[in-house]
Amino acid sequence: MKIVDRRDEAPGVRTLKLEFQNPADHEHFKQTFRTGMFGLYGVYGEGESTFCVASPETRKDYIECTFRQSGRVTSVLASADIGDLITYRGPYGNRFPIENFYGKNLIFVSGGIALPPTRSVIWSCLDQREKFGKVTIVYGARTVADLVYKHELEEWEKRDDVDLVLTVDPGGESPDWKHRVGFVPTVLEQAAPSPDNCIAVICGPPIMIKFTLISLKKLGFDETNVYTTLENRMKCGVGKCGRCNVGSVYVCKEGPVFTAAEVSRMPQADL
Amino acid sequence: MSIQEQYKKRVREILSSGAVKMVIGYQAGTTADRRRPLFIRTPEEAEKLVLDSACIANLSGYLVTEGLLSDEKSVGIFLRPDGIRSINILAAEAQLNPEQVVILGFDGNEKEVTALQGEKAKDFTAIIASIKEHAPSAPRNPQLEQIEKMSPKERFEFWQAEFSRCIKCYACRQACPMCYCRRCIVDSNQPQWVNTSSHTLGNLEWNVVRAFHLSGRCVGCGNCDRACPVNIPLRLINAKMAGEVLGAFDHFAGMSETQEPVLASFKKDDSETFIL
Amino acid sequence: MPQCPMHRSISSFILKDCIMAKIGVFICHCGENIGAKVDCTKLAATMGEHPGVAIAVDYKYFCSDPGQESVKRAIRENNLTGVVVAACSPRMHEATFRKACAEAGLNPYMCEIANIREQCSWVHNDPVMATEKAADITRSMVEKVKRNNNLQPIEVPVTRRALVIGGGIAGIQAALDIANAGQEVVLVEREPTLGGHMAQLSETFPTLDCSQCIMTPRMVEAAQHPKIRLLTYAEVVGVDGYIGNFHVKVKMKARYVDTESCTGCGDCITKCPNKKISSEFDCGLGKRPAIYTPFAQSVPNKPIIDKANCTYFKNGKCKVCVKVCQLNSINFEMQDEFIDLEIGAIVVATGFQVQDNSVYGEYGYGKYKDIINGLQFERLASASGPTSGKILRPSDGKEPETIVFIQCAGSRDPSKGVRYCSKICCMYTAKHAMLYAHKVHGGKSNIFYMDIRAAGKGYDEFTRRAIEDDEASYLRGRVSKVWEENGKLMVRGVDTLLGKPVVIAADMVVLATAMVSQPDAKDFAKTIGIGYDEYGFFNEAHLKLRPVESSTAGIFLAGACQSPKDIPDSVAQASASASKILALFSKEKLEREPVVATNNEATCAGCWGCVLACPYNAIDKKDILDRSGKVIKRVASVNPGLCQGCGTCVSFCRSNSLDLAGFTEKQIFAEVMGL
Amino acid sequence: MSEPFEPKIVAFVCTYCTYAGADLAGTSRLKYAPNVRIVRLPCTGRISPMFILKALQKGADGVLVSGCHPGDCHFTHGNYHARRRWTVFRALLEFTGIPLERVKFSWISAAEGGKFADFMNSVTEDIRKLGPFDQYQRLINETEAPATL
Amino acid sequence: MTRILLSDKLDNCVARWRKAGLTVIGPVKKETSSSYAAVEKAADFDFGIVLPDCSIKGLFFPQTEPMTGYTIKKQDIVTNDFAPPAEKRIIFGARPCDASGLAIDDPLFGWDYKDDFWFQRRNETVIVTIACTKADNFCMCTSLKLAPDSTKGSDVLLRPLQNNKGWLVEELTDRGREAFKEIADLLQDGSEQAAPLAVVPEKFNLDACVAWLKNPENFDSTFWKEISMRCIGCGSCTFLCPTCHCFDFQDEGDTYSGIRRKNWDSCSFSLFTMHTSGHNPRSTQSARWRQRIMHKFNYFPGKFSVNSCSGCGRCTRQCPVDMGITETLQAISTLKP
Repeated sequence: MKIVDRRDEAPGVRTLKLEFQNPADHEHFKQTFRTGMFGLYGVYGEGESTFCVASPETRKDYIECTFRQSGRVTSVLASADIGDLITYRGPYGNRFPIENFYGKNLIFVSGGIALPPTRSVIWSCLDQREKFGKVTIVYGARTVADLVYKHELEEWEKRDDVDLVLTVDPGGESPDWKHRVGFVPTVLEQAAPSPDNCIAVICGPPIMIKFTLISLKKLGFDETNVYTTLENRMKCGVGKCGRCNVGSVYVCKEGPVFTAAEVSRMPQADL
Repeated sequence: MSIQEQYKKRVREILSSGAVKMVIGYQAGTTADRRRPLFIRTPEEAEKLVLDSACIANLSGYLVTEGLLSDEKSVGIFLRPDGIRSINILAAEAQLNPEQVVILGFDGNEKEVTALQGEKAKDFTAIIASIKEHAPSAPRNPQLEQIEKMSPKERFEFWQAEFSRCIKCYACRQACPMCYCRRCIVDSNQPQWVNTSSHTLGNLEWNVVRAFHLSGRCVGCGNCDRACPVNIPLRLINAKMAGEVLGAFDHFAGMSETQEPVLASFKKDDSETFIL
Repeated sequence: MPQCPMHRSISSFILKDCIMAKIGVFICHCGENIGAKVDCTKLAATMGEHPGVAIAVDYKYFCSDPGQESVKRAIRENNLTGVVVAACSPRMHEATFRKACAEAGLNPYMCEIANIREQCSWVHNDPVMATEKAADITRSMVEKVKRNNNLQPIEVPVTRRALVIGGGIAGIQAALDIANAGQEVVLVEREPTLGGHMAQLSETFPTLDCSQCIMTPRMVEAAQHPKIRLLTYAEVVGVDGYIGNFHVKVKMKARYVDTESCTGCGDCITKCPNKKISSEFDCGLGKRPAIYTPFAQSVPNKPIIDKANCTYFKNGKCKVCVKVCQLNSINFEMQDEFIDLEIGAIVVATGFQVQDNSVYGEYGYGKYKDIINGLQFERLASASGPTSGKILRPSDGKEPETIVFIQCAGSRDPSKGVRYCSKICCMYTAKHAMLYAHKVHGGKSNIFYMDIRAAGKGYDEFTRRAIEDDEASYLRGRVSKVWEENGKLMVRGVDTLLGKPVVIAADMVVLATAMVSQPDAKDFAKTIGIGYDEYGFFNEAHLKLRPVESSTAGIFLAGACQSPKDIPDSVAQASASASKILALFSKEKLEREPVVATNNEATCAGCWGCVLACPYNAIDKKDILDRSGKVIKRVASVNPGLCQGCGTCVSFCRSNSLDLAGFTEKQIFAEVMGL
Repeated sequence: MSEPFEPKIVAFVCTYCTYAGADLAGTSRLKYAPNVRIVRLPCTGRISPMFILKALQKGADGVLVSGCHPGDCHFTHGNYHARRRWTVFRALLEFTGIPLERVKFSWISAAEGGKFADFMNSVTEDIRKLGPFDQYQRLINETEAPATL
Repeated sequence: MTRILLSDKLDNCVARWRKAGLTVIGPVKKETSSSYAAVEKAADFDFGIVLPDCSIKGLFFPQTEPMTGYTIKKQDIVTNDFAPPAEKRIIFGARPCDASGLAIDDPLFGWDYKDDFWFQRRNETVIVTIACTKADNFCMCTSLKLAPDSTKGSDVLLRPLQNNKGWLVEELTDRGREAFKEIADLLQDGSEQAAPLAVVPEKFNLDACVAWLKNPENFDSTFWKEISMRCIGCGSCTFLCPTCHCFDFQDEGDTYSGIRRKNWDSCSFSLFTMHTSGHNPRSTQSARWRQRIMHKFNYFPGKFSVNSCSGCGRCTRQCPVDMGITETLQAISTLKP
């Protein structure tokens, strides 16, 4: 795929916008991609890395992916420039069943670098805004600098039809920070969204997910109405290589999207 | 009283007195000639202890298991002299505090074992010194001598044949008390110095690099050799390197807790006959 | 693609970081220097095909202004991410091109030089092979530069205090220049007095003014300067640290005389019973007592006890000096002391020695008293010398009627002496002949020479004066033997201009001895960490462009410790060193090359082998604490201020946690894989 | 093979001595065999045994390592450390059957342009005589061929 | 009436098969190690080996396998995919447990995306197993409800004759029958008795163990820590296992060309599941050992209806610290469900 745009989101975090070179591949993507799915992005000679497709299913002309530069592949991807080509296979995995969300209120809870998968769902919904009820987004990061998609956060903040709650961990605020300070689960509890007719989509580091699930339970959410996505380490993407296993679940095949009910049936320690 | 009973008694004593929080020893294994590591935490558990000539594994690697010694309590451990040397090296390389290690020393041959007097690693200095003393004249592995006699080409073929079996399971590394790195060089992939694939080139690179990293550090306990599921005679390489380091630098690994690593130190008059 | 195969490439899109890079390759013809052997046009075409190369061009001279401009333009126009200049050695123009890159907005460390001149076109005959090799070299550098990182210079604080080692004319000059600019100086001299060799000289060429008359005021000025701390009879025994932050250990040798209380009255010197000691200052031509000052104008003018020759130290009896000293300044219990100094920059001005002429057995030096070397002649001719300036034969005190001067006694002689020219002998021999002519009327000087090298302001005129006005007789040729016959020294040589052997009966023979490095120069160089050549002269960072800097940052050279020099050259170099140091001291912080080691604390196993291996003690042990302050693990941590970037730690590191910026594992891996 | 065998040799040198020595050979216009490719490093202390293995993997028929004479190291004692490392690594190579004639070590100072040129010639000549490093090439080929069994 | 293959005909069989273009593979002993390796003549076989060091798995799923290669020239990238090998093979003298292991892994490689490397090799390889008449202390096929004469995964089963002069031939699949057609004339009819099978005592009650494992409460049992305390996290058990199948992708190469390879990996390695963030779901060795046991006897059967263990016992036999599935399951048997 060809890199057509790139953007720095936060220190070490970059977004690439990719366009298909091969029409057949693009056609396949258009037909199969639904929000929540992931892909394997690679560079020959270095390897492949798994990230979700951060762009929504309502915009299928391109793929956006956001990643933190950490390993061998991501550091090469981070150095890629507009016009460069990278490999891609996918989309793999299951999806957020957003047609089941029609007519419902939505609350998105996300932390740090885990906003990209949530963002795919958010835009998928916002692009057909009329089909949904109230939309609330709770997003937090360690520090102000670590917040990703800052330009979109601004956009959401300005929209009347979206409630955006931003927070940073205590100590991570900057002098001009005018949003909340506190951990995401705490802030979520303060925002106290009503569980009635509401779907929650949460995504974040394992520890955040764990406490957010507790908070949502406290708020009265039913486990079947809470969706999350597990970002396990994956290599093959087709249910063979064994590393994404949680219990008998192959996250790459049967996930990465699960309801909290499904997650609670998994061996918690392996998450 | 047999040595096993003596030591059982001592294990009970040091556990009940609180001198140690745990003793690492041996117990009976799946078959008659096998011993498996045993972790004794109560005086009662000492009953399971077995100490005989089949106890050959060097258990010192368990001491550097993350967190075991972090509470500053002592741990008792059954060690042969090679194991005690491992403790010295681990201490010299700042991986553990030798004061926390209570050594239940023993030595012996294929038939019987005898007790070694001492408690802390430094109590065994004289024993280790005498082993060093005898090292140059000690009987050498006949296979090692045979390999040394080969032409380089034959040696190359020999090792290729051996290494070709390597399946890159890294059991040698895991079994080795000296391989304590948090991230092994093969797991470092920027750049990938060592090919992780188990083609013969990758196998050669891995085994050469491991042998290099063990040069001057290997005490010859044979853990790697025994761990290798495809029976590559890894001990030969390491024994050869130990001999080289002893010959070239008079360095015998694990002499003391303060011994400088051979490759991090130098003498201005080190031999350099090979340098043109 | 639903069956998107995990082990299949996917239609058309594949790439690797190498292609992602945009490297510019600039191939310099260096006139004919490269162009004649390496087919630069072909090389540019080859490199243009290389993955990741955005532009590859060749040009006559890239180091020229238009050349550099074209590089800058190419960087801007092509958005280059890295630059490889295939040209001369990086030791020549790396800095030039890095600067050019910086000016074009590219991080200077994204520029690498492929050396296709010194290591390719100049050394290979076959153009095909040379071109092939040039391609390999360039390709390998392209691969490296793809993995280069943007580096920022490191700032380190500067201790604004200079150390000058050596109190001869070079050292004094450097010290005064620095001190006069208002910076602190510590001047260390290992002899009991300042002065060095220049204080021993009689008159100086080409003006024939008295050496001591110009020297001693400088000595006094240095000693009394408020910004100069003078440490005589002291030696630098250890230098640690790095530019801006040296830690220097100086040994203050015991003088056995308390210089604080001593007034330099000299009573002890006159009363000392042991007066038969050969004077070093007079090159053995005079005598001195066991407690002495080297010469009358010594600075400091305080005596010192020569322990080896002092009767008290030898026999435990005497103490005459103690008795006569009314100030109780004599202290036989005195011990060597060590002092530590914090220093920002160092001038090494340790001077030279004259060669031991006894290697010339055929000349009879040491066998015949009247064969002396040039320095001894200086003492004879000096008004403060053993003969009060009269030229007298050491053997019998008579005025010599004929003197033979032998030039190049040691210099330019690979067999017994040194290969190089000592530079000053032609001049001082001419001077000696003139002084002799002025002092001994009718004295006849014969000078055997090889070439007269008198390049310098007023120098050739000076030698001509010796020949024309003072009738020195110059014979072009070598002396083969000197022997004694009837109280005369018979000198046999050859006059190559006449083409016949000559024998001259002389009263005195003066050898123009070679200048050589101090006998302990190599050890000293190792102590302070600078390079030296095969003769023991200290190496400059660059013979032409950085002639006053040593290879170690922050250590500068002045005077004859670097190579044979006359006084003007020594003084010039000393002033140059001083100005370099003043430039260094003009900033509070110093920018250093960011080629330093870094440690990945996440993967470091904390074995601390690197701590032992580091030659600069630049690696510390560091505890990683959790939030409650408990030690989670202990790792190594590199102090970038101390690190000099040798990389010894990197190749030691078993877990591959250490790396060296500028020469990272990734870069070298790529470089090797690119070959 | 009709063409004479031209060995491929990789040299790892320190920048302060041997690299400068090579420059001196250049400025002195000494001619030597063009088979050697130099990798410049700050110090011999930086030269890790991995470099040598990788050079062999890249098909080098010979490897040279060279730096400052003992005592002359710009970094005071990087070369002493390197010397130990080489002693050990050489023994290891020898024991695994990699012919030592293919891996050479030398001290060449910045002043020894002549020695550098001579060394390049002699090593090239030696390795040319030894012929290509077939044994190793076999291993390299194996990494490129698909496993069949 | 049964058909018999006599040992002295084996050399001829090998020659026939080889002539027919088959690579003949069998248990071979070389000095200190034994393996399944190619043979040229009957004498190369060593049927005395209880079990070769490594399982048969590597012949179908090699330790390292190139998948795709690439070559880069300027901006053009040429890739070439490695085809699954078309080589026809016959493995003569496989152990029933090893053959079972292949059958166990078939559904894994076949679900969702069908791994053609695996199946190409499976389809092109005839597996002739020899029922075990010898077993050692580590063998435990019976505990896994298999037997020394299991036919699972085999194309032909041979039973050693009592007189040790040959084998009774039991053709199981078309593939097997096809291969034995080549040597049909070398077989003979006979009424010899098969030698008694090896006695492999049942070491644990599999059903009880599985029940215990399936109880979610036991997931966090301290049992796991106790049992795996001496585990040093080497991968040998997983690498030797006939059914372990985890793998990794590894790119090898340089600027100009390279290969993407599939290499064995192991759930015993701490880096196996490490996230880029540094979070490791299975951060302790006990968690990794639990995963291995759970995967074999709970998760895998949950998905593919078969235990991922064929009872070869290699995990214990070669374990440097004498651990293994046997010990763990034996210990579990003694626990309350």
